Amino acid sequence: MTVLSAKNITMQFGGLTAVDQFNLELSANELVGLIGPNGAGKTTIFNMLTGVYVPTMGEIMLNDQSIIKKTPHEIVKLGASRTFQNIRLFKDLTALENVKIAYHNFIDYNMIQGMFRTKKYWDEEKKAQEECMKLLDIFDMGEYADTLAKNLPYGQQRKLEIARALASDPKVLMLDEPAAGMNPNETAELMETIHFIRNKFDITVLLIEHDMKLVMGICERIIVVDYGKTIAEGTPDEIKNNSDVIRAYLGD
Amino acid sequence: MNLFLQQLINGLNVGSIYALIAIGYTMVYGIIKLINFAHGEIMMFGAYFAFIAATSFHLPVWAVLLSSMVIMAIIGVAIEFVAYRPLRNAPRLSALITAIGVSLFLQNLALIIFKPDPKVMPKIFPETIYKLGEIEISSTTLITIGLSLFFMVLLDLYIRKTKQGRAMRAVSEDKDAAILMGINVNRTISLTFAVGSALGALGGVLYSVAYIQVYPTMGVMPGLKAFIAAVLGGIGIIPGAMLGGFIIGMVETMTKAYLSTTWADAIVFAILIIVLLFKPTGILGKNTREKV
Amino acid sequence: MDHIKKKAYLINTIAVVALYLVFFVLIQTKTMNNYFVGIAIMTCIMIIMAMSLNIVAGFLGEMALGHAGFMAIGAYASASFSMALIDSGLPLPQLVILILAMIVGGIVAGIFGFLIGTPTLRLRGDYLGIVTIGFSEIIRIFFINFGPTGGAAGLKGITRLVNFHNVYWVTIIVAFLIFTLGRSKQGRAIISIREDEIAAEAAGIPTTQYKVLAFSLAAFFAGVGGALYAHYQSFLEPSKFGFMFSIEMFVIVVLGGLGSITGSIISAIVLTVLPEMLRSFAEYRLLVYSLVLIIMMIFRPQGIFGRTEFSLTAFIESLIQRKNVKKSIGGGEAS
Amino acid sequence: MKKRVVSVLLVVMFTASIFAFAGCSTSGGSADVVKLGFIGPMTGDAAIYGSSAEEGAQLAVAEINAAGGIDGKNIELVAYDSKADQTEAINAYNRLRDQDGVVAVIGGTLSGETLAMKDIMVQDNMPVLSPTATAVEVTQAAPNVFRACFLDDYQGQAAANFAATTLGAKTAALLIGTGNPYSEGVSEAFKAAFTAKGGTIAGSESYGTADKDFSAQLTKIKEMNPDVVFVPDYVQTVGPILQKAKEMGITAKFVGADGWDGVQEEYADAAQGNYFTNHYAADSPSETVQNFITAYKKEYDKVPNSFAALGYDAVYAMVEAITAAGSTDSADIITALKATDHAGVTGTLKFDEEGNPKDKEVTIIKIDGGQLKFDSTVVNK
Repeated sequence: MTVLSAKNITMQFGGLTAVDQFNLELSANELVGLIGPNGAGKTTIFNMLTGVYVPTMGEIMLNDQSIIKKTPHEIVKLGASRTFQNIRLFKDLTALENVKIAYHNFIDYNMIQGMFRTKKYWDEEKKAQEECMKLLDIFDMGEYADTLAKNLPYGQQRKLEIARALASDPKVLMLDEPAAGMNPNETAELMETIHFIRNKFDITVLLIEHDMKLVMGICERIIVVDYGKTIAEGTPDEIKNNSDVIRAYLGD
Repeated sequence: MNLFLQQLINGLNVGSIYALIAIGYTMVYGIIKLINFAHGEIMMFGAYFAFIAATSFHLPVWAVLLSSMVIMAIIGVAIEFVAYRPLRNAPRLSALITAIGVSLFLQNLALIIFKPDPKVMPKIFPETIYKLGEIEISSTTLITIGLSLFFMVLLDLYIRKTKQGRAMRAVSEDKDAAILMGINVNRTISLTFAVGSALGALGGVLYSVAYIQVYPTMGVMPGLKAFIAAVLGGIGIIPGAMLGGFIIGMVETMTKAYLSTTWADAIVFAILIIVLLFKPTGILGKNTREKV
Repeated sequence: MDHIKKKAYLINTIAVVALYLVFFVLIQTKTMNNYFVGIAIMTCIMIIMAMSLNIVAGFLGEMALGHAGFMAIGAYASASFSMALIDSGLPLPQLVILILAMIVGGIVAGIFGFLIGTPTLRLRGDYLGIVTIGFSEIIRIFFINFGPTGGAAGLKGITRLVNFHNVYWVTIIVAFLIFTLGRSKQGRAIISIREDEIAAEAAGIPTTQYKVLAFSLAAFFAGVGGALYAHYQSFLEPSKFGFMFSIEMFVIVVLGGLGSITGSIISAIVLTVLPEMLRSFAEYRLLVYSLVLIIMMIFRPQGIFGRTEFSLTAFIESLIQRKNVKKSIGGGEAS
Repeated sequence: MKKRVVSVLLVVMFTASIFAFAGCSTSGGSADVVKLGFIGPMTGDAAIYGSSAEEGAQLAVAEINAAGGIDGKNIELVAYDSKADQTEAINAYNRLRDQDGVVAVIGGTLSGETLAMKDIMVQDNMPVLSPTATAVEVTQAAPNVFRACFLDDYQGQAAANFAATTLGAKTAALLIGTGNPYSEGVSEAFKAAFTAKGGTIAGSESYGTADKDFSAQLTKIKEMNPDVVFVPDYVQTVGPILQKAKEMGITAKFVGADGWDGVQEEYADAAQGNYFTNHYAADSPSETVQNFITAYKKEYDKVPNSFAALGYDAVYAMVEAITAAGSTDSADIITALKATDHAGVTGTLKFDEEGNPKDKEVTIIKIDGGQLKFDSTVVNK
């Protein structure tokens, strides 16, 4: 079953075509890697898929619903969430608050109830507290719940961002270079975590990565883009031996 | 038609002064991202020094202008050093509050030193009225517009052609990169304050000559208008400030002439709001998208 | 509500009531004369204004320099309403009239906050700042030219309904509501926009909606403050609601610490009482005031409290703990 | 730890301020000093009005004290800045009453601040004599509030009568400061009276309180080509207007109101040959006037304006009332004030039932060669 599909999406900035007729189909519970040299247009694709940019052309469907011209938060509600290449946490808030903010849509009380602190407020806040703590515990971050995000170690910040993305209960999780800046040990741990959450939450994962080891190690399918176009697609083994890919990475 | 041309000249006259003052706002903003609320007071003190130079020391015109500009350049640098430099890495709003504090301080200092009574600025420029058909232009108006334009061109050359000018542009573009390039950032910022304050002082002198008065709160309204002009043109962009100054001056005069005098200020603000809604970074501002 | 929270509620309630009783006794025994009561009332109103501005400046993190405009709308709307209500001859108790007037003032200001906020919140930072100045100036010029509310000469004959007792409790209620707002899901959403707007969107927060909400709420409470002001002064002049008044409120908020409600409260008290204490310095007092501003900002740029709140419970606990520490040291010496 | 220090400090500050509140109780007037309060703007845009009136008032106090005070008791004028702000004015008034224990108040200087304080003043039954607040409502329903100046409409009417009758003007243009109740009030009265006399209003232009550029308005007025231009505002606004009008070659006569007083000093050339209504004439042979002008010049090294003259008269009238009352009791002073008959710089001050000056003469002044010349007097009936 297709969860997320993009058909011929194109993004032009002025005269520059950053992404040219890109196609994508993600099935349920898949783990797909999106790779390509610097400036190939990977992040632009992400931005289109998550509503940050509106594609110049093309169609994107999430769970059989078009998400073209939908705002990022609407797309989150429809079931796709993401992380950022350069970590974007709410730095002056605690880890727990970071997660609670993304849990927003599942807390059910209105502003008046919140300001006057009715019973509903206390009940819902208690539920949110428990659920978000559970999520942090999955990432072994329970002990950091009350630490300000900016004071967390780098690896924990990356993990917190993934936890936050999961808090909105997505069908598709998009990770933008989750291993950037990590050492091999941390990367290995991250690989395990990604695998684990894919199975635990039964979701589709799309990830952009530079670290070939990580991509080759966990992805079932890999898409390679260069100059905004797909140049290859296939299993890790197929990609490894694809001459176009080698050329793109190493030059002629 | 003649009436219209006459009003056009009125507008140019006000606009050129706003433009001069707006440059100071925009230069400081460009380089340290601070709205220097005290700029209106710099202008006011500039006018007072010119007043003193002209009445107590009877200096010739060029010396009146020059002394006021030099003194205010020094004071501008001093203000930056004492009040703004310690806050360079503080949250921007704190620096803004400091600027408001400096503005209040200077205003009340002037009130104590010079008393609230408006002083009448002597006519430091020779007074004649030129007739162009039905239109009358006083020499003061011509000199005001001429001097403003002269200094704007001079500033433009300075910024584009000299080493210090290039350093200013570099620092306002990217402070960290400028440091790496071996630019003395502190000195460049001081220089910016000096130039901005000197032009502000000139604006103050011209303003006080045109409206013949010098008083402690004289900087508030033109300061606010010039600030609006700077934002309208795209704050941080020097040609933008000039353009904004002329637009505000013109709009203000034309509104008073043809629409409503009571609503003139409201209309100026309304135009600013409308422009910003369509062009959120001002007329000459570049729309920068935050990188995701 | 768990045990700790109950304790916090209890302590804070006791403190609020105790403070009120202190004032009550001082006023009843005339130890505190009308001069001080007047300052206390004005301080409470400024606290409300600062706290409401904190919703936009502190929680949402936007530079709003036109708060006086919303206060003016609230003041004029509530005054017109209460004057009409009293003229209609309905035998309502004064407190009821005041409450209704506050609600009217708040709602009208809130509606304007919504109308102004919707288009302008696309702008950011300094640009938003100047647009808010623009709107509040337009509002002021409107009232100068608007005949039915007295124009430039001002609106006269508003019944004085505000006294220290009602303004104190209104302030407490508003403080409570804004404090709880900051800790509700709506408040968290607003704060997340301050922290990182793009990340907030990506976390599923409808940022535009919450920005407008924050703006409208701030305007609502500003309107309530304006209503109190109108019914304390009994006379309204458009010139009061100028640019400098907005700046004054903004200064209070930044000085107290952006996002800190207790900071706003302390700062509003200091900055309202300070100029009064300096009154005998005549023309030097604004000089001193501005120097204090500059010096405080240089030495404490994040404001008195930064983003944290002063917690009475934590404070009491820290006092008790210190006592315990002292005891143990003392015990050590004895042995 | 640091945080705790800060919080302890804050709590200390907070409690201290509460104690400060409680601690300062009324100091009251000491036995040998009679305290009068004064309220007016001394900082901000309107600073000049408050400080001028205060200077006049202080001068009167100094003279009275030198002459032996009230029954041997010295007078002290406690002056507070209102910043032209209603809240400040109320605080200042409360402080005068509670902290300083003044027996009467000279003020407020501006109409707005006086109206803001009026309610409380009435409640307290405080004897109040405003030197310069001209708005009609200031004395309405306030048996304890009096004023020394004539009202806006009284003056506007006088100016219109003068323009139409003496100057024989058929058309008039108005230049009004919007946002300035004084300018608006006088203009309204002028308009009505001038039309009633058969004149035509060629048009009216206006400017905001902070405006300094009048070229657009004056360009239009020049086009209207009226016989007189009526500009009721204060010197610092009128001066530049006259100057600009002269530069632009407008030949119409300019007529103004008491706010013009002092225009001959700095703007003699521009004001040459124009007229305004005033409270007194500086070249009046009256000894009171001449003494006042000499003393003021000596004390402050400048020429007094009408604010100063009214402040001066207000103190004298108030002191006379206190002396007549023989006590500092509010009710007694108010009763005595009602019977005031004081020959001051600005003419004879008597009050009508409302507390406004009765049948006060309006003096028409002509500016001639840098001097204020007495032209005529007008009494509106």
